[in-house]
Amino acid sequence: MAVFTPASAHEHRTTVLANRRLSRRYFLLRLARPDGFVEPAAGQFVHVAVPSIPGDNRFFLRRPFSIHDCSADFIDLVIVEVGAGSQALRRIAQGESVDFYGPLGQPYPLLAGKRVLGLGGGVGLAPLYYYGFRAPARLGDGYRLLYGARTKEDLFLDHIPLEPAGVTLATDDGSHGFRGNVVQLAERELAREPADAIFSCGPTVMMRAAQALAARVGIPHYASLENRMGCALGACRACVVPTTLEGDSPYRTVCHDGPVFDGSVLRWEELPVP
Amino acid sequence: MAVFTPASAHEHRTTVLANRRLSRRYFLLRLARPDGFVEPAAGQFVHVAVPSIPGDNRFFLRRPFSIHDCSADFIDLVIVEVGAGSQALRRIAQGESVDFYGPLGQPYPLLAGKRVLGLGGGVGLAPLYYYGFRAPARLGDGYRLLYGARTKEDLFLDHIPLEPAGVTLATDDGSHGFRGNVVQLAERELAREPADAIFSCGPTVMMRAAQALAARVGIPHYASLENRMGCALGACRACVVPTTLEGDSPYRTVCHDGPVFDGSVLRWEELPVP
Amino acid sequence: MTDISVQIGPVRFKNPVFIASGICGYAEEYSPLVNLSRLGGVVTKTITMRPRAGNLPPRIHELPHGMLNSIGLENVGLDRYVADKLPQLNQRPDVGVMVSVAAETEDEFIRLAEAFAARDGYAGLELNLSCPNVRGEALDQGRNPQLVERIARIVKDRIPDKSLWIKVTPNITSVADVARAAEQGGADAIAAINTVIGIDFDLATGRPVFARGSAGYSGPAILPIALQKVWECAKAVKIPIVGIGGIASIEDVRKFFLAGATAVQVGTVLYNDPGLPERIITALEQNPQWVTARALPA
Amino acid sequence: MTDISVQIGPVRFKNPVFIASGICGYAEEYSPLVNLSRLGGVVTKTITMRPRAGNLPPRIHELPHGMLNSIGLENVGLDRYVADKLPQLNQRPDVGVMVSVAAETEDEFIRLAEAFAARDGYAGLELNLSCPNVRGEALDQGRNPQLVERIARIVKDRIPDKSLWIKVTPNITSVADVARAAEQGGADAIAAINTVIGIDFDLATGRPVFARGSAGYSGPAILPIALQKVWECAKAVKIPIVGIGGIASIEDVRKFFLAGATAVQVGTVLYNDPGLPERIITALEQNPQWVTARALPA
Ligand SMILES: Cc1cc2nc3c(=O)[nH]c(=O)nc-3n(C[C@H](O)[C@H](O)[C@H](O)COP(=O)(O)OP(=O)(O)OC[C@H]3O[C@@H](n4cnc5c(N)ncnc54)[C@H](O)[C@@H]3O)c2cc1C
Ligand SMILES: Cc1cc2nc3c(=O)[nH]c(=O)nc-3n(C[C@H](O)[C@H](O)[C@H](O)COP(=O)(O)OP(=O)(O)OC[C@H]3O[C@@H](n4cnc5c(N)ncnc54)[C@H](O)[C@@H]3O)c2cc1C
Ligand SMILES: Cc1cc2nc3c(=O)[nH]c(=O)nc-3n(C[C@H](O)[C@H](O)[C@H](O)COP(=O)(O)O)c2cc1C
Ligand SMILES: Cc1cc2nc3c(=O)[nH]c(=O)nc-3n(C[C@H](O)[C@H](O)[C@H](O)COP(=O)(O)O)c2cc1C
Ligand code: FES
Ligand code: FES
Repeated sequence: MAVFTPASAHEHRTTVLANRRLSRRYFLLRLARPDGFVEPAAGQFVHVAVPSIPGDNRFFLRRPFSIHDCSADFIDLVIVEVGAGSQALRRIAQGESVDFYGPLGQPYPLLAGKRVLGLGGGVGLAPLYYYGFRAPARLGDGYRLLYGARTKEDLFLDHIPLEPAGVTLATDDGSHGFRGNVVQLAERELAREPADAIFSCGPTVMMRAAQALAARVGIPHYASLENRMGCALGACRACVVPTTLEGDSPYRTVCHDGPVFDGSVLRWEELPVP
Repeated sequence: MAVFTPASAHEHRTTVLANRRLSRRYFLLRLARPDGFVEPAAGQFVHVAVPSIPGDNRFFLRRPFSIHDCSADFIDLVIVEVGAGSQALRRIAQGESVDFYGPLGQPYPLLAGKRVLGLGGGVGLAPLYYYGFRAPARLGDGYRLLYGARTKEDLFLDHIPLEPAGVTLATDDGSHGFRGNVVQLAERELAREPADAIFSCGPTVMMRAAQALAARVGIPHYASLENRMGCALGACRACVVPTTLEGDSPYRTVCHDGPVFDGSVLRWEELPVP
Repeated sequence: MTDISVQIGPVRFKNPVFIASGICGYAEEYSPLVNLSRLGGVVTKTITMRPRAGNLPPRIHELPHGMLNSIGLENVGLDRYVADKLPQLNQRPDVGVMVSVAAETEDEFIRLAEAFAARDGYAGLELNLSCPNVRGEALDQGRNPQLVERIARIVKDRIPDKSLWIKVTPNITSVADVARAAEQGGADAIAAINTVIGIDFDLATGRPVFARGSAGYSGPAILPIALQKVWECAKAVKIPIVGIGGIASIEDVRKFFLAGATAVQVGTVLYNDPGLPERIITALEQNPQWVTARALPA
Repeated sequence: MTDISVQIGPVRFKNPVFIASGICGYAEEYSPLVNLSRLGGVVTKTITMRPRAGNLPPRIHELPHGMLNSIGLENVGLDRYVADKLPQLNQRPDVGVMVSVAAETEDEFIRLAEAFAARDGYAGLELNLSCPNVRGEALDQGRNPQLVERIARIVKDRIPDKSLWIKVTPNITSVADVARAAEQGGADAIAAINTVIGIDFDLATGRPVFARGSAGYSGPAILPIALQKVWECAKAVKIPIVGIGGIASIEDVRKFFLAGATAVQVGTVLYNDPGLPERIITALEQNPQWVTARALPA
């Protein structure tokens, strides 16, 4: 796996260019790309400080978010409103400033010339969209992206190129595209046309199923994990996940050894489900 | 001194009718008068919860504020921006809601037919203005009100009736009205025409000087004190001030035994200067 | 309406929500804002043999997520309490009153216990063996398990049909040891916790904000500490635990029950939100399973 | 530029602002965000004789005014530390490194001390006798003054020309007793405080948020507690005190100096505001009188 050099992590203060709703529970936070922000690779993330009243520390820990898109001018994050912090980020007005550092973590490997099947569940679409359609260094035709959500209202589709060229959709309730979850859709796709690797990002249960599928088919699977983070620099050991790897400790950090892991080394049953 | 019945203290949720700047450091917070709000007497106060983000408790203690004016429709508070709480109150927008309880505390005595000289320092004008010009039960011509501030920019004059009928002004730097502090002005006034009692509200040092003057002239002096408060109901014993009174304890509560005290019973040297 | 009453020793309380000692004085003071008869009960300001004037002002100091207090047990003393205050509440049999008491010697505890044994109109006694705001250790027996056991027995022997609660301080190495000692001594419940010792400084004067320096820290900031002490006590004793510390929401109360508490006391938050105790009671009546939920295998 | 260097035992540090143990790993990890050579120094993650895997995730939990952690002393162990990590920093003599160590027995402390005595490239050792996140009391010698004194002497005898700091836990009855014992044993400074023991529950699962239940509470919420422990230690001992706990602003740092601290360590806030330590140093250079201001008559 590519070795991530923390030298790319700098603290930046930037401005919110836009903050708008994408779907029932998702919104897009567009940040001005600050000078010196290193070109991110797909799967890397930024560690964002949630603004609060001066002198207050309502949100003490930063929040990690994958890079959904990045141009010369902006960095896009797609955020789902789950708790108080993401709700506070939803309230930031255009023009207000935000502190963050990054890009951080190990990206998805760039498998040149290989056929990669991407599985994005919910907000997990972000890094896989960036990987396939926006990152400066990306695969060409070899890449197929499947995107699933619970229901139609949860999908966010603007800017997302759709089939035949682009993304294939699935909803659990069949309200849009394939009826079923994205891993079931993946089985159908693989039957249609095989792939050399699976990339996944989404709920732990979904990635676990993706791992089982990849193992059955006998191809590698790279998953982007989530975990609660302190430093996001590999220093505090807060964000570890259990692996089958040798060494002093079976644990590896999501922030520094991940977030993208070779799925075959993870102890899937023991993963924390935040 | 009138015995205050806590029965008048009810918790109210009301709406902000206006929140506007009066002078450099003062602003007016106008609250809709809620149903069941007991007619307040001059010198009584309300205990106001400072709004903060839901789930947060940035301002854990309420803030006591004297009633500056009260009609059938509204309650006016005049607030000076000193710390984080008063600044947060300054930010509340019209239409937002505020929780408070009151009216609380012992008012200024109603000395019918007597000549009273009121000394208001800075924001201390509030209860004395209410006493003299707005309270349903108030003295007539017997009342003279002197109002002092550091400088012109600190005076707030709208709605305040001025001489000859009303208020006489003083500024320490002479930028408006009498040059000097309000107690020096009081000496001149008493020389011109004696009074039967002095009422004061303002900085502790000023009220201490007023006490000395009243003692010299040999007339009673009623002062409205400030102190940090918890319950504002006489329960927690947080807001006590030292007195010369007999009993188990020399301490009396500003919230329940005061805020208006007969100045002759206070141990002025030991008063906390918040 | 669901029954959420709780049994603590010989006494049954109509629900598990109390107001903590020192917060609402002798209770009556808060009657304009709180419907006292709706509560499980009220714990009074701590009473001592002789009246106490308390500490020099200032006595409270606000912090972003709580406050410090240095009241110093100002109270009217035993005689005036039983003469003036207790009768007030006797006229309101619907209000469950736990009288908080502190004393400097075992002999004083005997006299206090006998004074209350001779009277009625209260549900029980809560012994404050842990006030951080008074000089010396005379009033801080809570650090010494043997002493706690003796004091508990002295008092319980004299008020067998009343509920005896021992209030513990968090400012010691092992609350479990003290809880066990109280249980041995015959206490009916452990009340945990009293304030956490803390201090703050005034940068303008360069001195502590309080004349006595250190003070008692309370409010939401101490919730995780209070929950942990209740958790520790629940593992150590079989008698009920009354959870106190940092409650500012119904969720906080549910956490105390999970930690092993049988009842809770609402403290500092009352200054900010006097309506909270009644809202908590309503929520518990609608969700009685919250009261019995435990994280520990009971 | 004003000199705000501080002498702690045999070692002079360029300024009194450090990063606390466990916050920035072995230091190098934070070099992209913090100019390490600008700091008074960095305290490493606690090292133990053998590598430790640490606790089951999740390991941190956010609270409104701080956080809980249950890392469990995950570290690479002595051998790999001296082989891999220490050399990294040896290449940066401008960075003052205090190595935090913990051990289960006095014998282990001897071996640790001798291992470091044989090497250079660090300023001293901070003994973590007080981690709340490991099972049993083996690693919690901080409760026992006699043991603290013996351990301090064992280590100091072997590193006479290095700075020896004893880190104390707030979760005991008397930090003053432990501080005195450490001073007796020859420690050069008291580092106060480690995390406050706390717990939180997940209402969805009805269980504690951490596998081990209790955890370590840190962040702004514990500032008044930390200041009070420093205040207590400052009255008890003559050696310098390094203040730790809840620092989130320059004002907080000034309060530690008033309480009697000679230096401070910045902890959890680094996750929120990694630029703070350098801003504090700049402010202290502009106001050197803040560093020497004391609320106690020195
Ligand atoms: C590498 C990485 C990339 C991520 N990318 C995205 C993304 O692109 N879009 C998105 O919406 N979310 C993403 N997440 C998850 C996101 O960080 C959390 O959903 C968010 O922190 C929740 O914060 P909250 O304040 O709303 O929830 P709260 O419940 O208030 O959070 C409380 C605490 O739990 C932590 N936390 C809660 N849920 C999670 C979680 N699932 N993962 C990590 N920490 C959590 C918070 O950081 C905080 O410390 C990512 C997480 C990681 C680790
Ligand atoms: C009976 C009474 C009537 C008052 N009437 C008015 C009024 O009409 N207009 C007005 O502007 N102010 C009035 N005050 C003072 C007002 O309550 C404080 O100025 C205000 O609480 C300051 O809060 P803050 O959050 O801005 O300051 P902060 O410094 O943030 O307050 C921190 C803590 O100190 C307390 N505090 C600080 N200063 C004072 C003070 N002077 N008196 C009491 N508590 C204080 C606050 O309540 C809070 O608990 C009155 C005080 C009392 C006791
Ligand atoms: C102003 C004040 C006064 C208190 N007085 C007493 C007291 O007299 N006796 C006592 O046992 N506890 C006293 N306490 C402690 C509380 O009863 C309670 O144990 C503590 O505040 C923690 O709960 P909280 O965080 O909900 O306030 C007092 C607390 C405060 C804030
Ligand atoms: C994630 C984390 C890990 C920690 N690890 C250690 C450790 O290994 N050794 C130690 O002595 N203290 C450790 N601590 C305690 C800190 O050094 C510090 O004493 C405590 O957090 C209080 O300071 P703060 O409130 O500024 O964070 C750790 C704290 C945190 C938050
Ligand atoms: S968040 Fe600190 S090591 Fe990953
Ligand atoms: S504020 Fe509680 S007694 Fe006055």
